[in-house]
Amino acid sequence: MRYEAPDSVEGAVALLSAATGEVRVLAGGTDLLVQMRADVVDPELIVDIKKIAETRAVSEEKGGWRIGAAVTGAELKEHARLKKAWPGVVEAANLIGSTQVQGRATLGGNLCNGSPAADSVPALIAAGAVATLAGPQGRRDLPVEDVMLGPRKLALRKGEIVVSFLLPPRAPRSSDAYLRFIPRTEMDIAVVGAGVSLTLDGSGTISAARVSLGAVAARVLLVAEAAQAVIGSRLDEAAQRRLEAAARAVCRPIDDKRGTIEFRTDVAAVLTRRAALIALDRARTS
Amino acid sequence: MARVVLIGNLAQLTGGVAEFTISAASVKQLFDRLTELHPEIGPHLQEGVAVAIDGQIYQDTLLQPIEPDSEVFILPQIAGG
Amino acid sequence: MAKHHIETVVNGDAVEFLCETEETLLDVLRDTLNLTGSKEGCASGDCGACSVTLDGRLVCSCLVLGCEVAGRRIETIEGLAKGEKLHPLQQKFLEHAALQCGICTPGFLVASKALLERSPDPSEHEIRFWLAGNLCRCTGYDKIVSAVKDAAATLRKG
Amino acid sequence: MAENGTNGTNGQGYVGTRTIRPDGVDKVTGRARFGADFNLPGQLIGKVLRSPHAHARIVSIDTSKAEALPGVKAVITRDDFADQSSEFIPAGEMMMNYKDVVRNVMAREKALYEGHAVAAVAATSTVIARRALKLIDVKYEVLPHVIDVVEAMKPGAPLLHDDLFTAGVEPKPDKPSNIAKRIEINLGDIEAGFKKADVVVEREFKTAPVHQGYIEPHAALASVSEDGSAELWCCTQGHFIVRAHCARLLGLDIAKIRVTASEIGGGFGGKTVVYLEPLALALSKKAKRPVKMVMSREEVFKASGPTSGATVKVKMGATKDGKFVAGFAELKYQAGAFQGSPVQPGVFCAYAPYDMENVKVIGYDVVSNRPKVAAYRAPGAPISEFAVESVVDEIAKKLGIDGIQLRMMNAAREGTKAAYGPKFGPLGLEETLNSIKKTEHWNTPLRKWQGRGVASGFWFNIGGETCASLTINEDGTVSLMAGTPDIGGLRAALTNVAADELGIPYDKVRPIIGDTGSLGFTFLTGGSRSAFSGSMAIVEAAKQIRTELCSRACKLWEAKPDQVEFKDGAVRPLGALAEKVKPMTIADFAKVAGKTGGPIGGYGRINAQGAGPSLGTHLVDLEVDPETGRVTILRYTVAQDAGKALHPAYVEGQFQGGAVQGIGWALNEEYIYGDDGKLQNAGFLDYRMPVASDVPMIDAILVEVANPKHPYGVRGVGETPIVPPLGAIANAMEQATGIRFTELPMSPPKVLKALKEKAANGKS
Repeated sequence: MRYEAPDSVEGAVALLSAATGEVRVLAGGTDLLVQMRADVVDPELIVDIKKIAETRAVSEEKGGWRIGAAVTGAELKEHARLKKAWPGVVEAANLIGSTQVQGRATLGGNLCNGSPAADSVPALIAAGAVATLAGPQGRRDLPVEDVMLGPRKLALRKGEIVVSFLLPPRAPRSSDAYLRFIPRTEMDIAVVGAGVSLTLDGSGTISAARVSLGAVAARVLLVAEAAQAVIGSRLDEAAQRRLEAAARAVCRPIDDKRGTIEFRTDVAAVLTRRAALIALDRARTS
Repeated sequence: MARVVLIGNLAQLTGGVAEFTISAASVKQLFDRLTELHPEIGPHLQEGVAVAIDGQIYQDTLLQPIEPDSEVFILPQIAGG
Repeated sequence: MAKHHIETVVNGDAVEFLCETEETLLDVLRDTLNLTGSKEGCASGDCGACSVTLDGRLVCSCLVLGCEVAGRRIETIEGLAKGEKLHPLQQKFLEHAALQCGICTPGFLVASKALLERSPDPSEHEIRFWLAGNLCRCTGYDKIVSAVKDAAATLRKG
Repeated sequence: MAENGTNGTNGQGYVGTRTIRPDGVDKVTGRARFGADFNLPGQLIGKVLRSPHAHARIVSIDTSKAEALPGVKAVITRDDFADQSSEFIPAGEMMMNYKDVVRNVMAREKALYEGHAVAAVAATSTVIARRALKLIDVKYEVLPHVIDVVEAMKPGAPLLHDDLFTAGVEPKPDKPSNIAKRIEINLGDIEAGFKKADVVVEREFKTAPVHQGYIEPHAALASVSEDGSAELWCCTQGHFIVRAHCARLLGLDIAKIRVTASEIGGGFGGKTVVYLEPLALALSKKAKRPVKMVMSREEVFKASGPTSGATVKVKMGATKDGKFVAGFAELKYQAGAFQGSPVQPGVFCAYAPYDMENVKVIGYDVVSNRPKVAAYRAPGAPISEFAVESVVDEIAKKLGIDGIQLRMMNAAREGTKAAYGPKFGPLGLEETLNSIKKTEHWNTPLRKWQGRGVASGFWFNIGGETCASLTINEDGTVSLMAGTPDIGGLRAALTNVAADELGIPYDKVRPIIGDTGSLGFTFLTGGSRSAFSGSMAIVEAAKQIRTELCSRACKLWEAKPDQVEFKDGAVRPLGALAEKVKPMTIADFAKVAGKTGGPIGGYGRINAQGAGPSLGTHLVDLEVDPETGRVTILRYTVAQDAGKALHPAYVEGQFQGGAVQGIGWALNEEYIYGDDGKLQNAGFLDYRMPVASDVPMIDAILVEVANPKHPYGVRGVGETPIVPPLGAIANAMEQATGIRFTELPMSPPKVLKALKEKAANGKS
């Protein structure tokens, strides 16, 4: 098993495109190492992207934020200004595993592990984040909701990696929130995850919204109907009911050891409403 | 003569008889007498049973004295986690 | 392929070792460097018994490859006591009887130290959530939380 | 003179104080050596090949390819273990049968559960050992499997053992079944009892199998030499038991095997049996090199532990003024792949907390395609008492009597005749109920969706064969050796006793856990016996030392026995003699030990009797999220009778740890199987044990109703704390939601479903 840690995106792409056998990109390793130990994967080549400066940086860009794919949750948490602009994204990233896992887990890894239950993905989608990919044919931008196609299935082409994410500029009176349901208070995989991002007009009415749901379908969903259900409202009772109904309507979950179809559908509606109310409250005071 | 009661399934090894009056000065003597009466129960007494003499439980104590007027219960071994 | 030759710093000492790509930092610490204070409870990052710090950042050493730590600074349970003197956390764990079997204790101590370095006066809530990645099956966490609070107070007094 | 002076009368009074555990520094510095921390020169790594099928006939095993792999030094299968005749021996909480033991450590005719060991290899590295496993070719004939206990009892269910005929039924069955045993206990006349009842409550309950969840996986390091003598280091609750099992399974003389117990990273009953140990020995015997084996967490879940899942019927009757007049229960416990579930203690304990005239309890021991259950903390009792305590709570509500009051009215007390035979001596149940009632916790108000529950629990506790020695060293310090692995502060408790018995400072006593060569047979750490029995053995050893010191003083002083006494760590001259000679301390004797007849020591070799049951009462507040079914434990108080706490901090620790294990059992822990009979949550990610942020502080109230049969009044405390939580939490859930939950775990999907059904029924 080869291990390479290139210091440039080009170097990483070259290694990945040249590889013939099974190959894995290593960011935080919190999924990859577990899968290796469990004999789920047995890569011939591991490409560690943490030596690439671009994947480790957090910077302001065109009024928005660019976050390297290999920045850890713990590092995001310590970034006060980012946290103020995108509290939902940061809190989602900080729900991935334990404090120890926080020290390793990254947004890029969380997305590319290809799990519909990934905590940070609904928050990124709600935020309208765009992933910057680099590959043999150069770079391209892809909305996060288009990166994951299904369980363990990604839109990445051979030799392509996720380099960073761009969070758009924040309009005034905007904020976001992410909630997930787990049986314990920590350590579990999300049974349902809900990310909501809202913008209010001067009168406090919701003028823009994005809603995303995780772990209720084969991929993390961007729920346009849910957004429509609250735009133009102040999230009054009626709007909340519409929001819940829209969230329920898109759920196509599975029965498994973590939750039943019925449970996931019910809780998706509840969490979407609760996340929206938190986002609303934050937007008012932002 | 001590009053002797078999608890649980032990009575099935004595043709259903669960109560005896037996004169025995010790647990060993008691086991010997019972085995004479009902050979089938012998191995089970050897495998290990608990004996409650006048309310106090004893395990693996063949030499424990039994008073003439004692009430004795024989029950399965008790252990724990 | 040939093993990786890694130079790193463990508990302040420069060390070199050879490892296969698939060996984790925990494998290296325990089997190659004979630092068996870090324990393997799950090898999947769910129990925290293998907690160490990597350049001051708390991680599970079972989720780090040995070949990733070249040039890094690693702190393990073996580095917690300074010479004769136990770290206040170690002392308070003993005074509060915050361990029963003791298998999870090294991980809790390393994780607690990382907490107190960031948050000198943590609330019970903060302690419990910071330590949620460290499983203890014996104590019910009660005496561990008390010990960490008490150690924090001692450290604040300096 | 002082042979029978004891109970710290001549001591510094360490007993009952919170001394620093002698093994503590090693455990906070990472120095302590647990099972996986031992290594030997030339050591090989052993790995186990396990069945991927829940139930399959093993047609053939071809190990030739694996044996041919460079670096592989030994491969073993069923062929390396002689078959065993059917013979039962006590182990953990149940009798076990070597015919089954040999089949559980290595499958013979059939693989009976996913994870059942089928072969093992020893190789020069982990990587090679893993590769070798993949080269072993096992041909299976997959058979239909059965997982659920009720399904397994049905006629026509897949049979695990065609030679298993239900014991305890007349006439003896002519067909084999999965029902290994039926047991029944009777007290009084159950039918007459129900006739007297004004209120009768009948309910059926279901509990999921749960694992002990110790953080340290099983580990063993074995070295067998050419002459057949063997050394074994392993993490176990009883190294003498391990020696006995291994000697039997490998056909070795007991004297040939020396077992050293490592520090043990939790056991809770799960480390009372053998898994890896015989395999490591067999591999080492074959390879002529030391072999180290460590289970992965997945192996721990699939191939060790757990305790039974069960189905329980309870029917109880009470008069309108609250007297329990009849109690019936029927318990069906999973044994796993081989007979021997803890249904027997489940049957005995079901109604043990209460003084009742009419009791009938029936139990079934049922095999199914799951790992063989192992003891788990008060084996069997949490399940049956959960069911009974839930029904007691329902009766309390029907009668409008508060739960504590009702339990008080029916509490077993000194003189109560237990349904399983004995009359109780002094018991502390009423005291625990009283102390709970006095707490501020009991009297704080609750909000909507919050509930408060109370439940009591009983466990017998045991004594048993125990050795311990005290040796006076040349400088007057004392070496203490015990034979039961220290799983939670035992060395601190025993050192408190030894220091008091000899009247010397705590830090002058160094306790160690002796290997199987250094003490006589000592039963395992289990049944809440190690501090109870160990302290009795220490008292005996100290008594021998005091006697010896007094007699040597008499020789030195040319005095008569009645002219000397042992007091405060020295032999003191009495009366006129006091004018002539000065008292001699233990250190003084140490100096002249050789000149006065040789080294001085005491050796307690006892079969400890007179274990006193420990009863406890738990109080819990919780809150339910009505929209998600999530349950939050808000507050928790434990009151339990310790008889006498030798070391209060570690007794509280048992209360708190048991309570939190119970919380996990009640709310989230369970073995989840797929239709394929395979375990789906064999890891800490989806086997959800409580984490620090899931639980509040656990208030521990020490009740001390002395056990008259112990020199210090000690009762075992380790197991009782896991008995009450299941009922207490279910009772709190009922108050919070108005729903009686009868199925564990009360996980969010179940709770939310029940809330929705209730709401729907409410509307209609």
